[in-house]
Amino acid sequence: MAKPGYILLKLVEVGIIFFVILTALFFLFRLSPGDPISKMVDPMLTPEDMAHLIQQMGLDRPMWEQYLIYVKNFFTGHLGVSFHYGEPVETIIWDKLKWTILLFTTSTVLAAFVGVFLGKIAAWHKGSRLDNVMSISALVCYTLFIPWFALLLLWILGFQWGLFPLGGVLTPALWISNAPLITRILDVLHHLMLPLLTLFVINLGSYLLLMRSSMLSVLSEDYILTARAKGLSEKVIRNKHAARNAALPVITSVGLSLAFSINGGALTEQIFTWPGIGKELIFAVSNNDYPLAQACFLLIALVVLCANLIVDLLYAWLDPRITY
Amino acid sequence: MEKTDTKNRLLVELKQVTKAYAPKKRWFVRSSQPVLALNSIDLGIEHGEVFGLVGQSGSGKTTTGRLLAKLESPTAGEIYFDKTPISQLKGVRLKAYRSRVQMIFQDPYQSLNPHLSIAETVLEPLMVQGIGTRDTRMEKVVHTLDLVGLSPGEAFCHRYPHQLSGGQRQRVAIARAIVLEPQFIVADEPTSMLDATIAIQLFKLLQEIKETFGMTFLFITHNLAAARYMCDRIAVIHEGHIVEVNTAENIIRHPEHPYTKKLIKVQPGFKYGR
Amino acid sequence: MSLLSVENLSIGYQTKKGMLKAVDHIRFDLEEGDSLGFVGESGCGKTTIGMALMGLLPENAEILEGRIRFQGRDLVLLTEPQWRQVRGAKVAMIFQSAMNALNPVFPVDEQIKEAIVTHQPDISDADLSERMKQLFDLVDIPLARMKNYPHEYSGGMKQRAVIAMALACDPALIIADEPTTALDVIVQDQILREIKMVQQKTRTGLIFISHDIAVVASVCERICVMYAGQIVETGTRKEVFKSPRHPYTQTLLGSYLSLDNLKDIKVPDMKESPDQLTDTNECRFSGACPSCDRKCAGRSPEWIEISPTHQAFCCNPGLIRRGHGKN
Amino acid sequence: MLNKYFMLRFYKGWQIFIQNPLGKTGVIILGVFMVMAIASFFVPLIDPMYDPMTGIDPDIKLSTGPSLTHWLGTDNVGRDILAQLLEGAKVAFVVGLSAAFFSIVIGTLVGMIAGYAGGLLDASLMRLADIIMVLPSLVILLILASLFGQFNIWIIVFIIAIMRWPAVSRVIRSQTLSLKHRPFIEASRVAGASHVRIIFRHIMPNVLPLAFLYMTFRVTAAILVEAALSFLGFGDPSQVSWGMMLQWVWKSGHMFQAPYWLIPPGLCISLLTLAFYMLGRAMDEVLDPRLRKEGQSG
Repeated sequence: MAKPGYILLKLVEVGIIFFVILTALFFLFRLSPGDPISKMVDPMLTPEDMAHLIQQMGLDRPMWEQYLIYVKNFFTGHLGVSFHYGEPVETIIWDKLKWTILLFTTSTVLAAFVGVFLGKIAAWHKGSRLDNVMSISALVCYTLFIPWFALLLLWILGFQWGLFPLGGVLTPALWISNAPLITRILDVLHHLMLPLLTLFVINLGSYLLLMRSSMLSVLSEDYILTARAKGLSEKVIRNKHAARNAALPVITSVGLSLAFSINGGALTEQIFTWPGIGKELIFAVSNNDYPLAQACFLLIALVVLCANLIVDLLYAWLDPRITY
Repeated sequence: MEKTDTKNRLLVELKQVTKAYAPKKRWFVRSSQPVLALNSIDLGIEHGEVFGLVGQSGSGKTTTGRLLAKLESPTAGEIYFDKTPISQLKGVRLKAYRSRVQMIFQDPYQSLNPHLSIAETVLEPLMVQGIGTRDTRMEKVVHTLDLVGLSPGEAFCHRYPHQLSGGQRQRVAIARAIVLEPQFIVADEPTSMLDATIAIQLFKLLQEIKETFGMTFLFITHNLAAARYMCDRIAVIHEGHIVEVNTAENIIRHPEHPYTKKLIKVQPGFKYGR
Repeated sequence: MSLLSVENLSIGYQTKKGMLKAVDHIRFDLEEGDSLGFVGESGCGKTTIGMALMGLLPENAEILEGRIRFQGRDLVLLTEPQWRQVRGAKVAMIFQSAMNALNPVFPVDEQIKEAIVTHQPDISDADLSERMKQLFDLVDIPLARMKNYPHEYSGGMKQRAVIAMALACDPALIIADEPTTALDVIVQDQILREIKMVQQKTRTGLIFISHDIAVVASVCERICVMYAGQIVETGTRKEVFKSPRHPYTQTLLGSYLSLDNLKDIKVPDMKESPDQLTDTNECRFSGACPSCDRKCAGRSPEWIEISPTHQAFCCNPGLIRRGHGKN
Repeated sequence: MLNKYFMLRFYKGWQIFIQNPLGKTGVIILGVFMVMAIASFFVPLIDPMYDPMTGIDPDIKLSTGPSLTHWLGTDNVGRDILAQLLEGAKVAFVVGLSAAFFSIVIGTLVGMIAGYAGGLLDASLMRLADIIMVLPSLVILLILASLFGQFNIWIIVFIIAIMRWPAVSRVIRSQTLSLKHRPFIEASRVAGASHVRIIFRHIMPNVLPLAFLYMTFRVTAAILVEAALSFLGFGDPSQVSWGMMLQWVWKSGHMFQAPYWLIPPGLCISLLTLAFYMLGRAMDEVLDPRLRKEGQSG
């Protein structure tokens, strides 16, 4: 379905929002106490390297020139050099991004599918025991304190029962030993299980509750009555006529709740030492590695915006009423 | 008594009034052409008459009423009230205009604030216009409620809208509109959401009010029969154009415009055959 | 034997204040190919009757007593799977709010096909598309618009599509519940003609529900006037409109503004709407009745026959037989 | 503003609410935490040893399990866990309620003004809301903490409030939009009422129930964010909170050894947020007319 005008409009929107965030971040760095050079340039460097960096970032220029150089540097991919790693931050974060995306997409997609399915069932049997059990469990999942839940999983499933590794993303020995690809993939999956389970449970609750209430409001629509009047079976009404309409607002909320899941994602990565962007950000912030923190933040903002864009496009594709 | 020509007896006059609605903007960009609700209409309403404006949904009839109540402003053209142009009214003069022109809305279930008691609802125009003292205002409210058939007025004062039927709510809305004793009332489909037996009683009430206060009415409706029952003159509006203006009897008996003819033909009635 | 025969039907709603009798001991018959109109004001129970005939009463409603005999079986006794065989196939409904009666995310033709395929699972593709063509021709929607989504239709076209959906399986009975209320008079006129034409062409039984007496008069041969859950007068179109006998029918006709009866307008003095919570045999209209005298109080109304086709439900046989009320 | 109809609705709503099992459970759990928060003021008075921050049991230098003097045990420097838990309840209430209150006030005002004014003001405010809404609040707090150093609890509360008003203002705005063209508002305009009068006399009473509903959800969010921040070590260092207790247990490496220390703080956070959320859900059912619709014939 071609809706080029709509897609273009959304792209422009995302571009503008990102630019605002980029600008806000620049001024935050300049407004905070301490001079920008000590924030962006590692004091441990040799004087020549320092001079080079200062020159590259324009830190000795007036504010507005610094801003222009900052924007230019961002688009050419020069985000500074990490204090801790002593490497350009862009190379560090690209490496981390894939792990975050792996964890995020799997948990979100899984939770969305299961949540939508269960929410549909719960709404259909509104007021029954099944509905009560599911809704209350979903509420509990939704309000669980993520680090605590993660620590409990780690303690019980990882430490006590020894089912899963206590952290990291792969077993070093396996990777040095040149094992076959399938073993390596299984190894990553093994490490993935606990963080995935954490994020899945947390997200599941919100999707289930959303789908349930969306489904309830769709079930009171007139076209459901029409479907009944046609003599359609309850299953067809539920799965075809109600669920499809009810899932639309849930898709929108996936985008809106992304900020929420990012919070959870960072905490989960931190506890399971999953080498993603979230953990890197917390590390950078704890160690005053400003260039790294800034880059992580911008990348997270970009990921959130892109995910929102994808969600919007998905919505436009599924809802025939949206035309531009 | 000096002889007055028609022009001087006009209370309300619309001159080439156009109203265009801009489509929604996103990021300050318009995506399509504006919609013309009213396309350069001319209309005159005389002192003391009930003027009917008949049209289908989307014809611009409600827009006309809203322009007169100054809920919206015309895109082009000018509206004269008592020979004064109203588009530039501001501050004190706008407030004075508001005390002279009131409106009755369509939906009795949405035209009263559920959080205000009946007395508070009818009191509000007096309060914002700063008329009377606390006691005289209350007296006026009770009196007005009696007048619209909610008697005894004291008994209704402390009730809330959810305790009233649709017909009673619409009576409260009428009381709110007449409590300032305005010169001109815009009644926008005041009975279209009510049952026929209730509607006819409200029509009677409006006629009584008109006779008591000598107000001028703009009666907006989709129902030609109701317009004929209520009005002295009728204008038929179609897609933003006034297609025909005439006395009520002449519009029905000798329609000239094809649209009016069609409207009369499809009006449901008891034609027993096919 | 008649197509539909409703005997002694009572339906109640469970509310916080108690059982509200929305339909109270209703009886009527409908012959094959005949049309029957129900007219009454809001809250009189006319929509509830329509829903009961479709087996689609809301959860808090309950059929208290009575029978609905349709094609020889009692619909009241049907189980849900049995109902699904009837709904859409033998009894179909045209709903009040056509604007929302179509599912926004499916094309119109798909939604109509669905109705056919559900009841004739082994229909061939060729037969199906042939049937679709017939239906769209019948309701005057251009075939090119078949695959459009509902939001691309105008209000009138949506209502036509809903009519086509109701006709899809060639039902023996169609229930139309205020099918034109949301439409402009010009479109309303077209849709009413449409319904009447289709009904006569297909010889389908029609039950037409409306608050607008004139609309009912333009479609139906026979009329039932309802008040507070009861039928108060029934007769042919001519009988009810030319010589209404029940005081309520007279009030209703007297307050109806149409272009041809301005002189006959009588402004009623109606008071509170009746209390449908208490179970009583007394006349429900007595509180608002212009002809009610003291003799009525405490008496139960009964059916009074004016002609074999024309009856009224009142306590005052003299009044009914005499005709025009007090005057 | 708090007129008779409001009180009537409140009373009726409360009756439906308290019959709702979710609402009842929520109120009971909240009651327990309330008692805990109040108790926190008295515990240090019994013995300075029970001060949550500085009260170190001289006999214990290690983390020990529950005993008669320390019902839930002590942490690795000998501080009483129960006392810390009670103190945490107080902090959670203060943080949750005040952050929620501020964000509701901002969100309601912005929503009403944007919805009522429309035009450019509406567009700019809502775009701003959109931008803030997509930003993860914890990540923002982390970045700010790294730039400005450790925050005290009130600055954290303030930042959470600033991060969390957009969702509220969106809801209030759409409610205001639907109210704005209701005849009763327009009738008030036709009578000559000022914008301020219309906003506060006609719109506000109609959006307040919704604002209260959102307040319960905001409380939940605020408590979770503050706890997460403390857990990561960026909380107010002068204030014991549940999140900080979890940080201590984790950082000191006791998480696999001292379940009596690991379980209570997290359980408290989860239960308190659950209680507020239950309250919100129950209120939602009270406010949602769809769920109360009674069958009506037509």
